[in-house]
Amino acid sequence: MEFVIPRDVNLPDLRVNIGSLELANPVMTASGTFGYAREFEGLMNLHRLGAVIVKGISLYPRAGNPPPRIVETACGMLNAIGLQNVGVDRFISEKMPYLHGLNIPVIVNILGDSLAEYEEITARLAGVPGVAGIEVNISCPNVKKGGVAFGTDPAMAAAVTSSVKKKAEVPVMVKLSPNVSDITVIARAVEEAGADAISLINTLIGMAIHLPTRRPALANIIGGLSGPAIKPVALRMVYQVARVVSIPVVGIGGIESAEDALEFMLAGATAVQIGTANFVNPRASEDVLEGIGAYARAEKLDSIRSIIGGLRLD
Amino acid sequence: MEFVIPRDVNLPDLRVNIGSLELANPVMTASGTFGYAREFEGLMNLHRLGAVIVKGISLYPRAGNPPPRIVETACGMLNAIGLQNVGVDRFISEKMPYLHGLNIPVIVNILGDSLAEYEEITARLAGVPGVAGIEVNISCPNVKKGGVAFGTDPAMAAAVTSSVKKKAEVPVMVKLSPNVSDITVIARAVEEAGADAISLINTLIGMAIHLPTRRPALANIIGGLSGPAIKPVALRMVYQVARVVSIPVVGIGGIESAEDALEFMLAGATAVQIGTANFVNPRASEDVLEGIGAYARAEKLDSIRSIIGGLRLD
Amino acid sequence: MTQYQEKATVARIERFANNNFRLTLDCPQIAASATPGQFVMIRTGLGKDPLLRRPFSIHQTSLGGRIQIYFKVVGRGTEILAQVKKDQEISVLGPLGRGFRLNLSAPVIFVGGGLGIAPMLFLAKESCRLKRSCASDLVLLGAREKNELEHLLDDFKCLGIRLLTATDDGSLGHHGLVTEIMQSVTLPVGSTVYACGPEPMMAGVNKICRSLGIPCQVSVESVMACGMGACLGCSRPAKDGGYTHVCLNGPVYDAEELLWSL
Amino acid sequence: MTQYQEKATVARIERFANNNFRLTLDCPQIAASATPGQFVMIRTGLGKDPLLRRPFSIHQTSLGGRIQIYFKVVGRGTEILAQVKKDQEISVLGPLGRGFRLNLSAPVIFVGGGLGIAPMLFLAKESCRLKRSCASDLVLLGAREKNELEHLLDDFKCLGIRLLTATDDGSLGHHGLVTEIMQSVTLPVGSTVYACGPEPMMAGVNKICRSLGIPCQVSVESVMACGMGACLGCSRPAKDGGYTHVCLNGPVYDAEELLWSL
Ligand SMILES: Cc1cc2nc3c(=O)[nH]c(=O)nc-3n(C[C@H](O)[C@H](O)[C@H](O)COP(=O)(O)OP(=O)(O)OC[C@H]3O[C@@H](n4cnc5c(N)ncnc54)[C@H](O)[C@@H]3O)c2cc1C
Ligand SMILES: Cc1cc2nc3c(=O)[nH]c(=O)nc-3n(C[C@H](O)[C@H](O)[C@H](O)COP(=O)(O)OP(=O)(O)OC[C@H]3O[C@@H](n4cnc5c(N)ncnc54)[C@H](O)[C@@H]3O)c2cc1C
Ligand SMILES: Cc1cc2nc3c(=O)[nH]c(=O)nc-3n(C[C@H](O)[C@H](O)[C@H](O)COP(=O)(O)O)c2cc1C
Ligand SMILES: Cc1cc2nc3c(=O)[nH]c(=O)nc-3n(C[C@H](O)[C@H](O)[C@H](O)COP(=O)(O)O)c2cc1C
Ligand code: FES
Ligand code: FES
Repeated sequence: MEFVIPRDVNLPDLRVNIGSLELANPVMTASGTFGYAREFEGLMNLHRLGAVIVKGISLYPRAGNPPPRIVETACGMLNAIGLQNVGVDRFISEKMPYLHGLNIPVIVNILGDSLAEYEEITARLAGVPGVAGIEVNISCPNVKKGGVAFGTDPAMAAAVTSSVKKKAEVPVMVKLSPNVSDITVIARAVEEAGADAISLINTLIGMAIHLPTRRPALANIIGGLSGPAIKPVALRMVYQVARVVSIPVVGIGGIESAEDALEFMLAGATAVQIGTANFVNPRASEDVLEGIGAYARAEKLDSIRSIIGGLRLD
Repeated sequence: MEFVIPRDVNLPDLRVNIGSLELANPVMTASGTFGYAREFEGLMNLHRLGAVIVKGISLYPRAGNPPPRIVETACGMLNAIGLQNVGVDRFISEKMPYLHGLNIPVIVNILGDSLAEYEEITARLAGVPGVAGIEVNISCPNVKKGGVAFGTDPAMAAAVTSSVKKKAEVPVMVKLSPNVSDITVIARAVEEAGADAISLINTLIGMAIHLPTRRPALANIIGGLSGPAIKPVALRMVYQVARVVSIPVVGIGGIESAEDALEFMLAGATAVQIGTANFVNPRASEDVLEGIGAYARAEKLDSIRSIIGGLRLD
Repeated sequence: MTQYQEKATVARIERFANNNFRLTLDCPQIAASATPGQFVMIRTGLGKDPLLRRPFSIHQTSLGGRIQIYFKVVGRGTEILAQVKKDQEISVLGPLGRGFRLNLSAPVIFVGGGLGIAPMLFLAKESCRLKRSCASDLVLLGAREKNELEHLLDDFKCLGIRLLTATDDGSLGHHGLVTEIMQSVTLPVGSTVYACGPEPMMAGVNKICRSLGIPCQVSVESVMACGMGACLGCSRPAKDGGYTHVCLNGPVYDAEELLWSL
Repeated sequence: MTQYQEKATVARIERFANNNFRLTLDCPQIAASATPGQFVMIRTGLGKDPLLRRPFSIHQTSLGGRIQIYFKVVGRGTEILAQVKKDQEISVLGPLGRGFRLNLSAPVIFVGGGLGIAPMLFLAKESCRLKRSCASDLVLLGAREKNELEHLLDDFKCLGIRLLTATDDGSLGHHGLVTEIMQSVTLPVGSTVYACGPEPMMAGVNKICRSLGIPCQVSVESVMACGMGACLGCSRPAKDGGYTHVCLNGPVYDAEELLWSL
């Protein structure tokens, strides 16, 4: 799929490739933290994004969890949204037209509770104008397997990947769960199953308690931890995974600034996703993008690609 | 083993039991964050501690890692001390006499790179005056098993536990690593292997990069994340483990205040350990202890034990 | 409905009783486009902790490009906010949410309880400015005690609307709840009620309105991360069985759309 | 060696050139027990981020129970610290570490570079107070430029010790490094050298002292979490092949105990 990528010669070359998908720059928005992009149109220039990743889509609409769904923690937040979304059909009819009009790569984050569901969603997204890639959220419970998350078992993770690849007409990026003993095992499994790229990390499972009421702060009791607090864990996992796979790795976790993003790229990330930071600063992704450009200029880099995995270990 | 536990009738009853070991209160200091206690003698009243847990001890002295060993992160810190310690023999001869003199339970945190080493350390600690308990750090790499951490495999975790139990004359508390897919599996394994208590969490594995130099912030590249940032993960794991084991659970992770400690107790912890907070406020453990007492008084609790696992879920 | 992220300068800080504060902020774009019932998300500090913005109703706007927020210190964020210095810059995002739908032909009753009085001033001012006459309108304000109300009264009085107050301790006006006043006075036929305050108060107001068969709009709260529809964190159960998102569909609702426990 | 955690009141804030600041803090217990070369750990904020205390050498103490620190803004913590207000309370832990071992019989040379000048003032004052005569003593101060030095000179001058300065840009004193002055002057026989500054400077000073066969004490830095021997984070390779802990065994060492790259 082709995009008109502005290549201003005065600007540093920020282009990166995620499989066959070329991005104008390495900055994407993380699923579930950027709505369907339209929410941000008045607050930043959406057309500058390397790619936009939308809220996770399931086969059928999901109502999500009862409130409270979010609670703030030290340098982070817990969320238990419950994967609320409009379902793939309404997504295609109601949300894609606007997204397509942005003329930037749209990567659709998908989720399911069975292999069949992942496969069916992918099939329905095939050929939809504007869909440039699919990000597979494997942190969801596998109903058939007693609710164990697909992402915590190499075999299940591989199975989801192949199911999606079978039907996908665009690059497939598999998004890993950090709640595992050895992230490299899962990463290798999805690479062998045909993933075109790997993104990580999804949220760490956490919990908060409201002492005055002696109740869980979230109605769902447990939730996903995100924000600056998890950045060290995310950076470590990106570093570990980038060393064992040969497909592009996309870094996610607590990225607020260009410095954060550049650290992930040094650790081996080809691109990054901005999540929770969008809530604090709606133009965080644009700020990160500008900061990366300024860095490339200051360091006189021919291309931002030259720092990917450039961590100095000597 | 008997301790003279002051039981002032005007004070609320804060006593808790860790296996056969009775503590005057639920507040302990976390291994590696309180030196050998003496460092704090001028800054707080050591005699009030529920128990003191000393820096991890190995069979032979360890020099530890080259600097930098620590770096601050968002609401937390990474450390790669490299388990530097004086070795069990010098610990017994040089450190225990002072610790014994404090007349509070001393729990010795031990580590090894083989089952034999864990067993031998335990044997040497047997009968040493003042040693009231042993905390087994299973987050260390198993050299024989290619360096996989004992704590990430149920069988290895159980094996370490039984080796230690074989030689231990005091209650054995096994300290779990949070870097696993399912903490309850490990918890059940060590309980079946005879652990008298479980403490969690140890640090999350993380990494930081110093952008100006493009180098890892730690000489060891990766390190252990601690502090308020990890509290939500710790609280979640304590909650999960307390529901599946019948032995006492000791909560650790980002505890800075009495409120934090009480939240861990509501989640199911019988006691807590104060770690990184000791660096920020050397009398943090005493402050937490006083705060718990004040809460018990304000809430008119007959005993602090009544709130253990008292999280309201209705 | 355009929104702005502005670096607002703190123009004035007023400290009232019981840890209540009123801040006057210079943020021309937000001030110019705000309507009554809308809110702003404010970054209380610049560090990473506390991380999230905090939502506050717009208490007043001025033609001079200023807005006011009226808040109580209840936790970390509001504690930091209470310590801002004059001329300090803070990041304000807004205006956000759906405000009150003004009924310019009917007699209106404004009911504000505690911090819920915050949006009522902006609403009453706009209503008076746009309506042909406010003669048959009524403002009902409730609080715990006198000193939580008195410093706000002048702003309402100068609108020339009939004003009644209630305090829990009887230190000012009716000794009891605003809902009790609401029942004691005879509301003009065909009136519309706007309310904001503690949940029980709004539930009570709604109950009265239902019994009188008159429309009632309420402004409700919810925990929020983004305030702009991006996180789906601010869900609240709706009458229809699904969830509504307070930052997008609210914070102002027809009371009938929501579930009330009373 | 007792240590204290004191709530210190900020008595005075001085802002110098190039983001250098000097704070005067009221902390009687620490002031009374501190010796030259020791340091304090300061909590820059009360929140959870930045989490750890920051180490600073004690620049001066007063009989009035005050201490001074002299620091440069280089990151988050020092940036916050530079914004403290007069009379604000901050938590100070100290005095920490092993200071300089004073040689009261020998002629002494004090060498301070950049922020390394901080501990030198306290040391020079104590040395002058205790020695029979400072006639043959010498103070050598180096910095990038004039305005980084001038405001500190009076404090040293009033001690009546011979003072020589060097600046990288030649705007004050010798155009170059302090180590160059050190080589140009003939040091009295049997003198002792105390130095604090950038690693290359201390390495250079040590090299000169080795060649002259005179003793040299240096104050070094390291990242620190606790500052009191509890975390083992502040390790630095020692001559003997092992590690030394700067907060306990240091920050002042006989230069010979350490490894130098020059
Ligand atoms: C649309 C909107 C408009 C608002 N307008 C105003 C206004 O005009 N004036 C005003 O004063 N406030 C207003 N609020 C409320 C205000 O946003 C909060 O008071 C503020 O966010 C508190 O932040 P904090 O950091 O100080 O407190 P926090 O530390 O965030 O805690 C806030 C309070 O909530 C309680 N709490 C936290 N978590 C839970 C839980 N899980 N269960 C039960 N209680 C919990 C805490 O005990 C504490 O008392 C508004 C809220 C919304 C959504
Ligand atoms: C015993 C002792 C005494 C001291 N006395 C003084 C004094 O009197 N005056 C004074 O100004 N300072 C003194 N310092 C240094 C001072 O403690 C630091 O400047 C301060 O802690 C910086 O904190 P910060 O949060 O502002 O900067 P941080 O954000 O912590 O970063 C500090 C600086 O170190 C750099 N840095 C961070 N991590 C790394 C890394 N991994 N590799 C390379 N560089 C890194 C950063 O780029 C930054 O420039 C002393 C230090 C010690 C140990
Ligand atoms: C409110 C919220 C909703 C999220 N929803 C999704 C989702 O639907 N699908 C998904 O793969 N990740 C989801 N995430 C995870 C983020 O995409 C991201 O992986 C994570 O938040 C870590 O990045 P951050 O620290 O920058 O936020 C969500 C995160 C948050 C905070
Ligand atoms: C500097 C440092 C050293 C530590 N050393 C040990 C150790 O030797 N053995 C051990 O079991 N845990 C060790 N820990 C982990 C702590 O005991 C504790 O489990 C962890 O820090 C989480 O608690 P906290 O967030 O309160 O610090 C260390 C932690 C820190 C910060
Ligand atoms: S607060 Fe984020 S969607 Fe409403
Ligand atoms: S800083 Fe903690 S031991 Fe030196």
